[in-house]
Amino acid sequence: MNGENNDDNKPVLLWLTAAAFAAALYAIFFYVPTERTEGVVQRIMYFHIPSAWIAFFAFFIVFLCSILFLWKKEREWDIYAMASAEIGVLFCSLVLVTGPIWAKPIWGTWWVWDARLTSTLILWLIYVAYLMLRIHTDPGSMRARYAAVVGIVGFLDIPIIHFSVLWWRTFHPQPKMISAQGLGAGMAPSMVGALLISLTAFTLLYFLLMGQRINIEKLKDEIDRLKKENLYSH
Amino acid sequence: MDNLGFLFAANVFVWGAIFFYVFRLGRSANTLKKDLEALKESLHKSANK
Amino acid sequence: MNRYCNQVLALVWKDLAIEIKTKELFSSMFIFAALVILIFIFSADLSVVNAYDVGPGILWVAFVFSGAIGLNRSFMLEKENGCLQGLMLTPADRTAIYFGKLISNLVFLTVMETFILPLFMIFFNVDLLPRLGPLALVIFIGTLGICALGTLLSSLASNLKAREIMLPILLYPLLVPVVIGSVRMTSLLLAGKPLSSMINWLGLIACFDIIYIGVSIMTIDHILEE
Amino acid sequence: MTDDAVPSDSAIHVKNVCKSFGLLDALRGVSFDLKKGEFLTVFGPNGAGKTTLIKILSTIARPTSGTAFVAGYDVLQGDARLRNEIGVISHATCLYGDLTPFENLVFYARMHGLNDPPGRASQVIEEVGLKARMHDPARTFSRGMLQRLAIARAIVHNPSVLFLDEPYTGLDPHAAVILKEHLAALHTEKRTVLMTTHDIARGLEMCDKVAIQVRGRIAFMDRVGNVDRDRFERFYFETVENRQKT
Repeated sequence: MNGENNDDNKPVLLWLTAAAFAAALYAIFFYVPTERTEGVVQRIMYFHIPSAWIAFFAFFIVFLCSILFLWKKEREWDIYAMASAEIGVLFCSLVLVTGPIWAKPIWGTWWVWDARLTSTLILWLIYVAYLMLRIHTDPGSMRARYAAVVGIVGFLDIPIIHFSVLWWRTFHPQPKMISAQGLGAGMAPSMVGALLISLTAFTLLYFLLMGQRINIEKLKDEIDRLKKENLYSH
Repeated sequence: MDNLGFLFAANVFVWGAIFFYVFRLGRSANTLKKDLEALKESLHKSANK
Repeated sequence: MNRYCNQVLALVWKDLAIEIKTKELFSSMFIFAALVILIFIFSADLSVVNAYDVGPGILWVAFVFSGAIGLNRSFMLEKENGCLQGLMLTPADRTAIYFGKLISNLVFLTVMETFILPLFMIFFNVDLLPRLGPLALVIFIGTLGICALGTLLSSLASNLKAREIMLPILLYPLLVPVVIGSVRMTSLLLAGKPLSSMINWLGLIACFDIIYIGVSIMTIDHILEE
Repeated sequence: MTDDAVPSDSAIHVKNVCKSFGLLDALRGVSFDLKKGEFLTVFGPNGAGKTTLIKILSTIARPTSGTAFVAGYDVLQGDARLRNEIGVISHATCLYGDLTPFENLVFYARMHGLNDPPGRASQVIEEVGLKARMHDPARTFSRGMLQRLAIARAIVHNPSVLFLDEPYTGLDPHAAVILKEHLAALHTEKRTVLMTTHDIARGLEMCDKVAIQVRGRIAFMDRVGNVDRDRFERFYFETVENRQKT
């Protein structure tokens, strides 16, 4: 992923994302039939689940890049981890906001301490702490190393958190979209189709945002480098 | 009909947040590009002197 | 191996010697934990709610809160006069430094907890004595989890400007499984359930302990480096 | 370890060492070689990267690029054996204020894996002349006594290479004289010493070689016998002044 390559890819990726989102919006609002019991509000699902997927995927990328950074000690991986964490927190926030908006008309309350909601909230807190750590530390190799450690530690906690909150509150009704039988069980094929299109659109959006965020960080590095050259050129 | 309001609110939030983030990215990319140009120019000038 | 153990023991001995002279860590942790319990008693009226329902939660909140204070202090001690640098100049392996700090933190927290438990029994009118053995095991593996992760994160936070606030912000979300599990097990024990009925929780927290000790061994090199 | 480029009689061998912290370049290609038993003083203003150099040589910090060998061991490996060969004295005393000198030294001796920590600790305390106050908490000590204790800490494992990072900072004249005597005593034992300072008079007192480090580079290095003191002093201030103005 070097500079020129990115510039070539950008318009293609941009148009692909735009097209995927157009298709997703069409599918969500016109193609998919309204769910019988939940009504129109069920259409939130097509944003909610893809956001959750992207958040989780982004945090996984943080984990991978953190390991790669500690191993290779290359600035590149630090940039990727940081960009991914930021985007992950963005989408995790979307999940945490759309969730209650969906829950209010269906379950009658904004928030239940259901396993999935709880673990998403904790996940959000972990990665907000990760970003805060980056803000509170001066740029340099120490910040990158510390952030990488937290990126690894945070991701390894996810399965443990999952089980603990699952056993903590087992009596709540399981949200029906993702049941133990796997994604989309008990859903109409058209719904699965719309969800898949939406998932694709969100995944493309993730890569688009990543590209932009990484570019910004590299621009910053370039400016720093030039400033340094300027400083020592005399 | 009340439910439509919830769907609307969720949509407004999702798109609002995404566009806000994109807007912020675009803005900081622009300022950085400007900084970079200015810096290159000043470097060029001092090199010519 | 012998030499490694000797270095770990030297570190623990050093921390204990300082603590025995100053009693600074113990007193601050103990008073803080007692205060947490007191505040919770005022916020939850014990004549209305059942002490067996709220007690375990309050007990662990007190442990975790004062534990974070202790963890913070114990690494601040190393930063004073640049002692951490002195430690890093010795041929000791970085993991030996981690284990030394882990063990001394574990000792401090356990001592604090043994002093808090009688207080808890009196304030909440809860009889712990018949279940003391299993309860000790639960408290031990929970505290080990707090220390395993807490020692790693406090060594990291000690180099930051905002160290007092960063340690809890990093530590608490990650500690959620330990807190949930320990509170659950403690209340099950108070309800008279045998240890065998909570084997999944024990396993989960043991997993947490093992994973985080392992991760710390692998990453401590990157933290203790300038 | 079998690097042909490293002479066998060199205690410290540094080649092209660079270190950067973000925007800042602390070291920009430092190279020199120090033979066993030599005493090198590195002069330089604040921010010249002297402390960073010592941190890299004592394996506390990692160089961004370049290689360095101390007592025959590669600093990049960060080997425990290397750390057994070096002692570092800096403005940070690395001592626990609540422990007595004896306890502090026993602790460090144990960390170094010595055979008889208490015996060695009391021996070193006697060497630096702190026997009378061996069992008072270090917190109650004056700056000069703490510095002597810091010397004891640094030599408790009898290292063959000593790094002194601004050892005179914050010392009163009397303490400085005592420190100088101790340092001189340490050097005669055929130890290699690398000292950094910005104090010309103190620095020239007992070294074999002098160097000037400015903005992350060694600007000058020679045997002290080839250097005329007054001219060196003038040269130092001129170089440093010139460099700092730009």
